[in-house]
Amino acid sequence: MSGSDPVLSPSPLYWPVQRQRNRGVRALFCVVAAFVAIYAYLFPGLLSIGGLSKFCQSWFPLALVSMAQAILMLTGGINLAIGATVSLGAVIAATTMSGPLGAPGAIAAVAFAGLGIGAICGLIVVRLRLPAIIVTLAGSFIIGGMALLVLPRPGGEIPAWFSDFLAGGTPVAALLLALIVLAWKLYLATPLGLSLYAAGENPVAAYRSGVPVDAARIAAYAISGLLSTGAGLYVAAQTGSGDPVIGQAFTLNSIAAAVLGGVGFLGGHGTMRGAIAGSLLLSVMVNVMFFLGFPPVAQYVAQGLIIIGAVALPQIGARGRRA
Amino acid sequence: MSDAGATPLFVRRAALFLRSGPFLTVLVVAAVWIVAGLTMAGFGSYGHLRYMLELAAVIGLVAAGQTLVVIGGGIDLSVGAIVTVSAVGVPLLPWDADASGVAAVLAILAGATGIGLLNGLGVAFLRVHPMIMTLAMATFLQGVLIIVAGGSAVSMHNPLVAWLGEARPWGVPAGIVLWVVVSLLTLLILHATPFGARIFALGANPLATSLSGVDVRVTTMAIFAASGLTAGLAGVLMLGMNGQGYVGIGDPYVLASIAAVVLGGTSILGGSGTYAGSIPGSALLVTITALITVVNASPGWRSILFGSLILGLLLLSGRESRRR
Amino acid sequence: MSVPIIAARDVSKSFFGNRVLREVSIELRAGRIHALLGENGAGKSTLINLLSGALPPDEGSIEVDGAAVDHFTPSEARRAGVAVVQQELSLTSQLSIGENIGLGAYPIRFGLVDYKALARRTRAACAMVGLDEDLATSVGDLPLGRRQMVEIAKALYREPRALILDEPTSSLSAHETQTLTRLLERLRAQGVAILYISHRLNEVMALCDYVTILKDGAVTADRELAGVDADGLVRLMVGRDPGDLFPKWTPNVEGKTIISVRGFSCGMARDIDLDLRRGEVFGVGGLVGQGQEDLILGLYGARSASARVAEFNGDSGVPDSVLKANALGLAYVPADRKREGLHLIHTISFNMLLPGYGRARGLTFRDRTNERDLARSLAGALSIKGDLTRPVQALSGGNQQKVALAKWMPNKPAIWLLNDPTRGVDVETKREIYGLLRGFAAEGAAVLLSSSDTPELVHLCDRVAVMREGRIVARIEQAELSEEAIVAAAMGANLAERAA
Amino acid sequence: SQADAAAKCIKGDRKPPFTLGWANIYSVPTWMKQTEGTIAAEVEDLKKQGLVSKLVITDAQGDANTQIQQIQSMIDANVDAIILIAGSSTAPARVIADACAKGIAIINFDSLVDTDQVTAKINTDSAQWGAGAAKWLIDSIGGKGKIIILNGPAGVSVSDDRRKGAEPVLKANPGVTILAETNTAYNVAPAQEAVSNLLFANPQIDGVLSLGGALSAGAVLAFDKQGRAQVPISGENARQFLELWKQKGLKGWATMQPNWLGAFAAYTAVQALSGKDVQAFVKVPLPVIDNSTIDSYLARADKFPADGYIYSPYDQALFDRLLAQK
Ligand SMILES: Nc1ncnc2c1ncn2[C@@H]1O[C@H](COP(=O)(O)OP(=O)(O)OP(=O)(O)O)[C@@H](O)[C@H]1O
Ligand SMILES: Nc1ncnc2c1ncn2[C@@H]1O[C@H](COP(=O)(O)OP(=O)(O)OP(=O)(O)O)[C@@H](O)[C@H]1O
Ligand SMILES: [Mg+2]
Ligand SMILES: [Mg+2]
Repeated sequence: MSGSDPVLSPSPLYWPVQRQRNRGVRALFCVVAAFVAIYAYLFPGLLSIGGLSKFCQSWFPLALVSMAQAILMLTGGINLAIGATVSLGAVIAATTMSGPLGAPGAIAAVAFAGLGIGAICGLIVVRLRLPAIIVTLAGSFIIGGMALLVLPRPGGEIPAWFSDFLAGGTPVAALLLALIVLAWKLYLATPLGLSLYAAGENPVAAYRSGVPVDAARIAAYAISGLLSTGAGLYVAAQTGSGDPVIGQAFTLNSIAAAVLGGVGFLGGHGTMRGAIAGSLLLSVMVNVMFFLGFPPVAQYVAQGLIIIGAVALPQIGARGRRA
Repeated sequence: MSDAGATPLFVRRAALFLRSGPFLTVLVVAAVWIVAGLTMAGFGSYGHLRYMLELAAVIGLVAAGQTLVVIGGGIDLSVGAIVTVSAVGVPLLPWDADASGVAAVLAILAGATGIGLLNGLGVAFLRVHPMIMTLAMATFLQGVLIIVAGGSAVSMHNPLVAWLGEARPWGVPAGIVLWVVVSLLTLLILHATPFGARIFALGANPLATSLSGVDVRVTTMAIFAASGLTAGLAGVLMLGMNGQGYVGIGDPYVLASIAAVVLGGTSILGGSGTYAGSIPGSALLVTITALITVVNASPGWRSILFGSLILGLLLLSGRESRRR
Repeated sequence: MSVPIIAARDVSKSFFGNRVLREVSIELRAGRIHALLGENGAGKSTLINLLSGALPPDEGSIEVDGAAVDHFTPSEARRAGVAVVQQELSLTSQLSIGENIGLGAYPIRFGLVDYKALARRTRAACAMVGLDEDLATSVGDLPLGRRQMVEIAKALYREPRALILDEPTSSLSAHETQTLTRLLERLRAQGVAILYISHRLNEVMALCDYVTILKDGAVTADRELAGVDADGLVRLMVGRDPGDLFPKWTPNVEGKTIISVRGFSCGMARDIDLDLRRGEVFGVGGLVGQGQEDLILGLYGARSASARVAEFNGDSGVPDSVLKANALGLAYVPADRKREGLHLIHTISFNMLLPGYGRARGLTFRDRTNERDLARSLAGALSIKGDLTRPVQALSGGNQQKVALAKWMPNKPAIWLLNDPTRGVDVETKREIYGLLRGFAAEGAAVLLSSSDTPELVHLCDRVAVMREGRIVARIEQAELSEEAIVAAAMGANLAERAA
Repeated sequence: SQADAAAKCIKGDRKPPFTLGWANIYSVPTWMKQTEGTIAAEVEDLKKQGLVSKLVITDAQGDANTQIQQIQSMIDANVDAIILIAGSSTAPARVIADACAKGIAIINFDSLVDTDQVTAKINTDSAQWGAGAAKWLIDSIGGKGKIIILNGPAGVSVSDDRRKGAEPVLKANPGVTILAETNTAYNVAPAQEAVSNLLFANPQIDGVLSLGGALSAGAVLAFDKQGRAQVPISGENARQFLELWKQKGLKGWATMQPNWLGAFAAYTAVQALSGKDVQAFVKVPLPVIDNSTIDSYLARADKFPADGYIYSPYDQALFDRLLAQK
């Protein structure tokens, strides 16, 4: 947020608006910062290029799916097919990458699959006006089945250079995340992107204001699909292979991250930065618990308490201030 | 509106009933059974129907509490873990003194209710979103299960549990009888008591509900406790039906219960719906699973078929769940 | 005569077989402020939904510049230069004022929203309505009155040829209303066609040139305003002779004090001393958003509040929960009925019975017959007509307000806390509500009425306290009550500040 | 040279007492809990000998991605050896290679990874498991008849490998008809549900080729509940299955994935770190449980959890023998 000086900034509205949006997530930012600090204290190697790269690699896919979940929750939907979509992205990457079209072909195939699947889900939810939760639940079986058809058991191959480029000793993941965040900011700066909030919070009113509500929501589903298969592509690169069930855990984790980040279920409430911070908390928590030497039992208990605490503490704090 | 008085009340009621979500879901289930029964050998025989209802009873029990929670504007992701805890827990209670096994079952049900109550406490007092609260609770219970599972090998034979799993009073499996009883109670509570009305109010507009003098916290805790209780009951029934509880036994019931609720026409946004829809919703899920099992196809195709069936049936029966 | 900018020709509209508009015609002409009047549920909002493309007519046509348009959509309307200030706020709480005003019509550069141009243009629109808040403020942080101004600025931002305002003043204070009036006069001079819906007839009389009156979905008058008086308008709206708007009442003679607080603070409301007596209607005035809502919600136990001394119906201390407040005999009727008062998806009778459900303890059973009778009698008492099993959201705004009031009546509250209960309510309903409030007082209840409608403070209240910036700055007894006195107290320093 | 003699990944620069890390995929299932028991016991032993100082256990909660993250943390914490049950047969390969390059001993058991960048893999032979079960079943139904096959979850290597192992045997016996196959989690309830449905759809079933212990228990319960006569069934050493077998007088056959693979892996890790040569693949023979041996298992049943697995006895001599085999 270094460029947010209102005097120097070319736009007198953009940056103040951005700053406003930080308010809801400040408490979470503090919690996350505290966890990162503890992690860095326990494992000083984090502060090296290599350490940072490795950590970002493990966090990156979760950050992507959390964004994928948050964007749908902003439209008032939810996506239970994220895990399956990640798996599909991974197996498509692992089966096409060593094919005749190589890496570019594979990336195109993954992107196309993600956009297409997302758009179809979106069309069904928006146009047939069916509840997103059950459409995407059904979608998770269909998409998961497709992943099994592409690759019935773990296998496939990602060329070593591709894996090393994306998930080697360099912080490419961090860079990619920054790029994606920037792309998201760009998208939010387009009329369609900015419409997301209005379309999510009060679709009728938004329609009357001339917002292309249906288009905004379907686009959100498509982007969500793209981010999910993108996460799958990255997982494939990171693991050097494809696995038709690799993504399963991402569904619930992405919801947890988004909700931790203050994204609401009724649409139009929350910020992407919050969701990303939520995913960072979930990810860094795993490592902190490891370095604190927690046995599995304690890991489960602590994880439950941390998640509740991260949501409840700001609430209690806010109530204390109000009183 | 003026001509509304002209048609007799029962005719209007009947018309309303015929167009209602629950009835449509029943029709869909019946249609699937009839078509499958005609086209597949052995499918839809009396024994098969009875068995599928028995399976549906488990989902239906979990869905009973889930329906209350969803109508109340929440969602309970810890039901799976609660089912597991109670199925694994009963044999571990070393209460040999009570020959009937009732005490152990009651103790477990009290425990399950207590877990639900904790969920409710978190949602009502800490203001944690239900999805997060119950997800964290499920994680927490996994930790508890590590301690409990694989522990002592007290394989107590609990007569009450065994009866639930095996007995067929009047030719009807005890599990189904239990389900019928719980269904009636749930429907009564939901539609015939002020408490039920409070749940509907809470789900539709919590702020207005609290400003209308409804004790939102108590109501929230009560519905989560009820969800814990029915999940606990489902766990006991599962234990009876499988002769053995194991870790993971409840996992499938999280999504299944939510799917049954939504397929039954209850709005996932809260405030509207009925358990009368979740009942055929549960049967529908079991039916689809049975269909998929007997179809010979690769796992991938089976999964695709399963998803497509849910989607297709949703189109037929889930219209009531639309809103906005 | 010139061609109307936009017009409806013999349009009809039904909802679920319920005919809401019957062959209605209306023409909006340049440089004319056109009033659209009618009771709650007469079909005014529905008609403007047709004029703005939000809904298609079942029959009849919409004409732009004299030519019928087939599929008239919101974007079509925008192109035709029609902008609407909706009755129901259509803002997005997470977006800033600027982003809300530009919504649906952002200036674009390189495919992106041009924030610089947006800031420039929104600032201009805001200046016109006197909105001086930081453009980056989230709309969710604004009080209702300011949101209404944003809504108006949003319409102006589109530089409309035809501006439609659906009850824009229902949540505005006198000062803001004045600003709006001046603005509309300026726009008229610039040749904008204006359609103005309001239940405040004095505003209409002062501002408008032309009037169309709807009754039960049909036009009962379409004429110049000159030559009709307010009573004449009401007669056309209601179909019979109007009585007095305010009931006859005798000032309360020293009822027993039922609420007494000293040094009461809650949110914005600071250091308030208040005595509320049985049998009186106590008014709270002031500009919108000066802490009146905090005061009421604090007294009601819905927001944490503190007081040096507090005595509520014989109980000492401020109630710490709504339940406690209810037990002490308090009832609350909110300004924002959709958010705080009603369960829109539930039936009318459900809403009216809800406090009763809240009071029931344990697992008792509902008595359907009793419920039906109670709901019927409540509906009868407030003349809420029609099927009580319809969802509340199918009711017009005024009738919704009656439901929000009716639901407390079975409780027989000793203390009514009302926050702007006549917002968006038609004259007939207002008359009914006023009668009810004085009736409650006459039966020995205490009524605390916060209102942005100054006449009702003057004619209905025994005493009025005026709030500014969270404090009570004036207390006016019945003898000294006048609109001028209230407005002067409310504006006080504020006018000086704004001038500075 | 000395480096050649040592096992893979071992650089010889690590000195006892060693820190062991167990990267578990999911600690909640009873099989895992029992396995953890054998590892903990073994580590206690090794601690007494001054060979091990600490055992770190991570639980990826079933998520292969989390497991990779935890293995990375183990590398960061510089543990001396990683014992691994892989959550995916391919996913951890790269991080494992990293660990191997850093001289950390990697002992992979039960669920294996498709990489050779490990010190040793320890497992029974899944293909042999499938083949053995199929062979026994076909023999016991007299070489021809109608069977159903119960598999573990789809898309998982172990379940796929067992099924693949059975395939040639089934091919070789054209008299055997496969009525249907199922894929369920390795659990009783879903298996019982699936088999019940198959029972209604198929009036005649001559045998059940079950490729997992809990699956067999579920199948037996389904036959029992629907009042159908039990048929020959293969299975695993799940206590519930073995007890049902005895109780119903089944024609049964079972093998096992011994829980002591965990203890053996810990032992092997220390051996490798201490400079012993360890083969890249240590094959653990599949014990067979049939009517002649089942009583010896059931005699010890009450030492095991009711929903657990009755594994065969083990000791260090057994481990040494297994490590010495060529
Ligand atoms: N246009 C931009 N140019 C340069 N950096 C930017 C730009 N937009 C955002 N950033 C940077 O990207 C980071 C993430 O942005 P931010 O926290 O606003 O997330 P977001 O996704 O936009 O959230 P929201 O949903 O609230 O808009 C910030 O550190 C910000 O400084
Ligand atoms: N979407 C809808 N569905 C069903 N009925 C509706 C709908 N919208 C409006 N109505 C009905 O149409 C009638 C006219 O409503 P409308 O909102 O146009 O009234 P109005 O004149 O604007 O009233 P008010 O002064 O209270 O705003 C009312 O009876 C209302 O109940
Ligand atoms: Mg932003
Ligand atoms: Mg209106």
